[in-house]
Amino acid sequence: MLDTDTITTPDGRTIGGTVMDLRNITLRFGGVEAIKDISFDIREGEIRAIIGPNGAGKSSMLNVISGFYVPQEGEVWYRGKLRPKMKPYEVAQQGIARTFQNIALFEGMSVLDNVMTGRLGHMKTNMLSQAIWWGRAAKEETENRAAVERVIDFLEIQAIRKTPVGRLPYGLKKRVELARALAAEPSLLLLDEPMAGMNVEEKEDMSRFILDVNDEFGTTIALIEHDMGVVMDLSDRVVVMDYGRKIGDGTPDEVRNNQAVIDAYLGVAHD
Amino acid sequence: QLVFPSLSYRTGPYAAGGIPFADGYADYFTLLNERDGGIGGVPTRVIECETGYNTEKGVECYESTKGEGALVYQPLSTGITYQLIPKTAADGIPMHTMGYGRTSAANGEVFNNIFNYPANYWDGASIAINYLLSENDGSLEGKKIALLYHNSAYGKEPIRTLQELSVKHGFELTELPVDHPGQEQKSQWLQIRREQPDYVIMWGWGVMNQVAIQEAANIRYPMDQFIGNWWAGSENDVLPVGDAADGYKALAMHNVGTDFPIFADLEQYVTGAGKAAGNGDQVGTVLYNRGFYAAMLAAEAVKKAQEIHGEPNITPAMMRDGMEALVIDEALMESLGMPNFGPAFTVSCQDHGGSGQGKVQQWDASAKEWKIITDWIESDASVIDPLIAEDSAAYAAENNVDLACQ
Amino acid sequence: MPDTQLDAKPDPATEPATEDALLEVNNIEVIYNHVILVLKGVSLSVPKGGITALLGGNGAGKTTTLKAISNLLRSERGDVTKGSILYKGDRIQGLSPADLVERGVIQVMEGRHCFEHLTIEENLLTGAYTRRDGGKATADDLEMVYDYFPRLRERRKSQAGYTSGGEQQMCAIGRAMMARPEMILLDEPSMGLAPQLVEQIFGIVKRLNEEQGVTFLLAEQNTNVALRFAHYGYILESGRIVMDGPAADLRENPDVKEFYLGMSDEGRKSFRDVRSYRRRKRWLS
Amino acid sequence: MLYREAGDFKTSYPADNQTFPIKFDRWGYWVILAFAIFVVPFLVNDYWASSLLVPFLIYAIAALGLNILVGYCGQVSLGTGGFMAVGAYSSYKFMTAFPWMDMFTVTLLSGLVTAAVGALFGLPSLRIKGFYLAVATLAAQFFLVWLFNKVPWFYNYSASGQISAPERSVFGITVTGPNTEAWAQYAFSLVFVIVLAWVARNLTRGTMGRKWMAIRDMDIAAEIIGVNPLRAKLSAFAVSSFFIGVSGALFFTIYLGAVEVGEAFGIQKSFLVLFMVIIGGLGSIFGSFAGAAFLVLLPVVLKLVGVDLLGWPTDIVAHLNLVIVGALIVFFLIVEPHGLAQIWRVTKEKLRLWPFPH
Amino acid sequence: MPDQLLFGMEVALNGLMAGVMYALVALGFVLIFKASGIFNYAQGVMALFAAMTLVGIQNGQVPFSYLINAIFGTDIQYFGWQAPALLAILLTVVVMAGFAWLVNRYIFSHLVNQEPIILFMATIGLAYFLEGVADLMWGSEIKKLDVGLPQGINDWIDQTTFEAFGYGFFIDNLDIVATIIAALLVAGLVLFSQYTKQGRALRAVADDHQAALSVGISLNFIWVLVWSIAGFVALVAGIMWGAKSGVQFSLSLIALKALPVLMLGGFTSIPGAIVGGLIIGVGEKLFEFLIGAPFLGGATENWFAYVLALVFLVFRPQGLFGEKIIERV
Ligand SMILES: Nc1ncnc2c1ncn2[C@@H]1O[C@H](COP(=O)(O)OP(=O)(O)OP(=O)(O)O)[C@@H](O)[C@H]1O
Ligand SMILES: Nc1ncnc2c1ncn2[C@@H]1O[C@H](COP(=O)(O)OP(=O)(O)OP(=O)(O)O)[C@@H](O)[C@H]1O
Ligand SMILES: [Mg+2]
Ligand SMILES: [Mg+2]
Repeated sequence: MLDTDTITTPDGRTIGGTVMDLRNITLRFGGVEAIKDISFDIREGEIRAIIGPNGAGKSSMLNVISGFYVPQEGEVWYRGKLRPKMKPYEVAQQGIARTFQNIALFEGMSVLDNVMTGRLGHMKTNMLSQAIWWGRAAKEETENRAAVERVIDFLEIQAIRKTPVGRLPYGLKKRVELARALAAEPSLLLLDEPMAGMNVEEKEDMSRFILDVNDEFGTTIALIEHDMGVVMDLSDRVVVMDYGRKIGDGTPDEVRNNQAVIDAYLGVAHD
Repeated sequence: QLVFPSLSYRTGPYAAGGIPFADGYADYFTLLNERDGGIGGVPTRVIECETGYNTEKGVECYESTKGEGALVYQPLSTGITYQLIPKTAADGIPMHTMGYGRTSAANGEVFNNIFNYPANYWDGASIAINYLLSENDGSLEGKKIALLYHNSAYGKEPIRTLQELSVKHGFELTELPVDHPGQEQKSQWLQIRREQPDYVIMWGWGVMNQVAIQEAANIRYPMDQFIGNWWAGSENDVLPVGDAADGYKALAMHNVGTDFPIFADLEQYVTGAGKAAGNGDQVGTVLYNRGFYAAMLAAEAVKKAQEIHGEPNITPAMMRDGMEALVIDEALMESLGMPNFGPAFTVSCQDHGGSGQGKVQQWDASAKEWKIITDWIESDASVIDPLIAEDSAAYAAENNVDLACQ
Repeated sequence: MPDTQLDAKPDPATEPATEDALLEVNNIEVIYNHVILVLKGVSLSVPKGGITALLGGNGAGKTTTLKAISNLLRSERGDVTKGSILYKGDRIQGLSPADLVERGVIQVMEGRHCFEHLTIEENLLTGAYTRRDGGKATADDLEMVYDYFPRLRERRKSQAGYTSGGEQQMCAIGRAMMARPEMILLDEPSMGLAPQLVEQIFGIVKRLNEEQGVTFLLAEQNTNVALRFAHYGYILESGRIVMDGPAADLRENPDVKEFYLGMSDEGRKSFRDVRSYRRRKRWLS
Repeated sequence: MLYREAGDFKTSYPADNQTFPIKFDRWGYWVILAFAIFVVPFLVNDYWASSLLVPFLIYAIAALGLNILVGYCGQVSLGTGGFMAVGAYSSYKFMTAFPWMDMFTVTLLSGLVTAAVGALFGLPSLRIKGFYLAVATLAAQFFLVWLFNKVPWFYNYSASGQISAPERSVFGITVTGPNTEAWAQYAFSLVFVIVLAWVARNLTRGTMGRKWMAIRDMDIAAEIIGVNPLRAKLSAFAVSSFFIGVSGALFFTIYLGAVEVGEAFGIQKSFLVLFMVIIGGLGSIFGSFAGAAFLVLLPVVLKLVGVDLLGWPTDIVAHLNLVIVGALIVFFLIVEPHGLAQIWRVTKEKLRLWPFPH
Repeated sequence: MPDQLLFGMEVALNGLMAGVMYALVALGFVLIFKASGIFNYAQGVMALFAAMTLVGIQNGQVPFSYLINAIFGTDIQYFGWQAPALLAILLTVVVMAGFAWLVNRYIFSHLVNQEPIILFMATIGLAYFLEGVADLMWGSEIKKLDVGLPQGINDWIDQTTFEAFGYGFFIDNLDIVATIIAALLVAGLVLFSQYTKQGRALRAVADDHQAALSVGISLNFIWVLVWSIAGFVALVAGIMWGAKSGVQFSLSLIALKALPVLMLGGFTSIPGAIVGGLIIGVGEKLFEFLIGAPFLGGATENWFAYVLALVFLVFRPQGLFGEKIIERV
């Protein structure tokens, strides 16, 4: 059964019912068991963090959600339905967008084109119409361009619009990746270490963007991050993984004081 | 000036065959210039253009040389020939495809300005069979003959003829295609070894030839039962195989060696004078002599044209007339210092194919030379002529050709 | 300005070599693809046996500086067009990266760059490529690396391409340690590592520095940690050094505090409370 | 100071999206186009048409097609020769089976047939990648050539397996066969080039092109963000093969008039077109033209200089030709690995900055 | 029909032998690919060049004589000595090493860290260049290559099998020699690449040029080394094939026979080249014997080799022994 009730977080935000429910997921690569029987859920409109030491299986979990890895055991429930076996692009078409830990931008294309690829799900004209670039195709291009420009403005990357992404420094690439994911107007956004390689100032900006997306569009966000400050400040609920197991799940405060989490991951209690 | 473009190939996969031919073709005209001051007092000029046996370059060469007053084209490639047949027809320039090209071009009514004398592929196939008939007391009944051919337009040419002949003479024909370039022929030769055909006829070109001869030697196939056509019978094909190639036979459309008076002139005026084309080391080889012979036929046609039109500076159209009126006989060849160099034949408006005669030569590995072992052998016109008529009629219909010679 | 020509003995008059500076970068300019000017006159000096931090935002040019030093720039179609780089008083611009490693300078590249198809252990062993002190020493060092990073020992037979981001980062650092260098150029070592591990890695840096006298130049976004462990810091913005000083001083600088450490006068702010996107840095005005 | 975008403001997204954002380029483009359409046809003679312009145009179409596949979609293919053969043989079959059909229809239909064949041979690309795929496409190359050589139906049972294009016309102007005027050959090819280049440009700047490029740059990521790899790859194979099929058809009907499959559409052709694409610049329309021009014109120019001007023996010139072309390829790559198109872009970028170096 | 079976066996055996010949060429590709990720289109031309150089040295031919003669109007062609085969082979190896050095110095050291397709392109340029140079240097006529390798049917096998089955199998002596040499080469190369420091470095370089540089691997050294070895392998292939068909242009086309082998065995695997060669050899010969020649009119080997490899690839996209293609995000 899916939980459709709304709950209220300690800091007073209301979050909705379950959007995605992962049940008893186990994922193996040959002998390596990357995820061992993990269950957790993601609720409408929340910011859900996944943390854990390196190699814990966080990214693998995200890959399971986005359909790139197919777990050997377990079920993925999305919006009240058991998700059948799906190709990643079909998952994307259901409104799930993501960014990647090792930046996966299309290096040969400009920033603008990269962000435009985020809109592919919204562009439907057929090839013939595109070939002659008349009527529908041109119109659709302009409309979607406008949507993309809004995202670009939002993320403040106007200046690099036409730059090939290959030339960008690491941090900007991360931002472009976020822009690409946002352009898809997803209902569930998965972020894999969006702030790695940024300094505090840039992390602040990034946090701002994430919070705004969440606030303004009500986008549900699942996020992996190693900066505890960011995680604790932003997220509504946190899952902690270690060696493929779930060792904690709850509000930031609960997690922070969980001894198992402190031992496995935090080292010292974070305030 | 009398311009003779030479679409040669001194590079690429068939360079080994292209070089001696081009050398011979050029040297003959050089000889005429040096010794006689040209033909009928007009000096000749050979424009060489490298095709690399590639049709596109062939077209480029054709287009770039035709404006220079080219009298006759000799492309030395079946592919380029097919390319140029319609073009030369449109431009009214004759083309001579000596022992290659489109066989049915022998029908001068349809192919008014294409000439393939003295003999064509189908003649070649028939000559080979006639030779074998003579070896077997006139009957090939029940014999097995394998055709090993270059899997291209060129290699496929003799198939129809041989099929007809196999019906006529009751031998069994096996067709063994070899893909370009033909360096790997294990399968074909294992099959030959299993089936032990009485004879193997080869329609090869380039590296395919020496690999075939090598493989034949490897399986100890009797060399004297292995006969190549005239493009599979040069020194290039047998020398790399060494002694094992001894006894290999091939067709010949002209004589071999340097044992002709004209070669003394050549030595005096050309090679000795350092005016030879290329390296100058090809004189007397089979393909050199072929180029030389082709040049001689062209020069004789020029003389004929000059004679007909009374004009030493001839045009391509006059050249065509000269070729159509060409008469080569023993006396003429004798006077040129090339006695018995090629067959005697006459060309007419209807018949551009020459006498269709050929000889058989055999490789002597110890002396490293080819020996002619037969006299001129006739081809079987009763089989070939209908084939030519049929094929040329089809071409005429497809391309709306108006018949000439009416 | 001196050109990029290789000449081993620099003119002492124009290029004074500080007594204890192991590495000196004098006013270099870097251009990518002949058109994109990235570094606009960067000078820094790294004292022997010190840990020097290079700080700065995204695209400031930290990576470029490190690559200019290790000469990996050439393979990115970048060029040092002005200035000079001295290592132990010798110009090193013309040397190949391999020569530099032989001389004791090794770089840990940003973004891990493990050899995907090699196993973790083979990756580590390639680090010892230039060493000539025998298999025993290499084996010992391998053990040392495994002791520092037990996680790697577990995954030693896995192809590096299939390990997690953090594991790859450990592998890259371990690989550089295997070369037993005198100087390590560390590019964002903390990126993608769990907090505990970040501490650990810096602990290792410190230990290597103190116990074995390895000199470090590290480019780091995690200013907080970097300034805790470094002795000296440079702050780079848009291809220029805008500030430098002993780490302790930098930590106290109000700008650094605000922009790099995320502290305001009232202590650490919550990421939730940051409201304005654009603030001005005082050194830019 | 001529070459500036300053003062050339874009006020709408379509304007910002146009092919030549800089006025000077736009003008240059129109001038060249006008020259090609209104001037060249009156100047060409047989030599210019059959040795330079027509092959250049036809190879440009093939290069455009292959560039879509290799440069935009990242699927390296060595089957170009085979696909050109499909175009050529289909056009031959259409021409002989339906003598009334006009050449535009024939050529387009040949393109469509090739597109279907190309998509079929594109199927393995779903599993096979990179150079493995490149080598795998050679299966198509060899198989198709073998097929056209072997099955007599394709060459209407002619004795030698050669096919020759009968005379056909468009609007009463003969465009195939020996009696074609040089300008007609040229103009007919030019029409296809212009239209197809325009189509290629449209396809590559829009949704389709972005899907292809996404697959090229990182296929897994592309799939995860919602690109259906099957459709993207097959559409690239189909579109690319359409272009290549058209060029194959023109190659046979307009340019050579008679071909033999192994010789005209052998593996060498596959390589040649691939070279054009890479030398010109992967993922660039201009590059396709530049590459085709480079490999068609350079050998001719070298030959003219060597043989006609300097009077060297043809074979030495031919060998030197190889040496020079090879050295130039390497030289360009070292100067700029991303092809002539990139050299052109960088030059423009410099020009934009000129006279200030940075 | 037992006859048919025997024939089939003979065909299969010869297929194995042919496969070894293909593998000899494929090995050169593998080496370079393994060490730099470069798909070396020029490998075939290198075989041609090596063989031409060998013959040229053996016959005491003056390099570039034709060019020299054409320019200076001289008439030189031969030095007038004949070098013994072994010495000529040694000298050729030296030439190939020099060639490797030049290639690295003037081409690949400028192309570090470029995409594979660009490196591939550079090898195409190199192939053109080398082909032209080879022809200018030694002339394009056919040359006979003779280093004293035995050729022709092996009588012992013929006899033995005849006594056993009543049908003597044909095995070419040259193929037997090739097999032995190939086995030695492969063993040596496998040892080299798996168990030496250089071997490991080689694989590292192929993965990531820049990272390899950063750990101090000298790309120059590795590449010169590998190209030299590849040059040596090319020479071996050139000798074997040259003995079969004479030395001329078409020798460079043997590369085409090596490609399916390469893809089947995996671009990065030395043993893969051999196994792939054997499978391709047997596969294409048997197909031609059983289906091609009787039903399809023959000459199917060229495409069948590729189709066979393709089928394998659909199941294993990295070839039988190739390194797994890492697909991760
Ligand atoms: N190969 C390249 N070609 C062109 N420009 C480049 C290239 N590499 C880097 N740049 C440019 O150089 C500038 C500095 O980049 P660099 O990678 O040095 O920054 P960084 O300080 O390391 O940033 P980060 O913290 O994000 O890694 C950036 O603006 C970037 O766009
Ligand atoms: N495709 C794969 N094949 C084999 N092993 C894999 C694969 N993907 C992940 N693993 C292994 O599974 C474990 C979990 O990896 P994952 O990338 O999910 O870690 P992570 O939690 O994201 O770590 P990090 O914080 O370092 O990124 C690791 O040990 C990794 O080596
Ligand atoms: Mg991860
Ligand atoms: Mg950086």
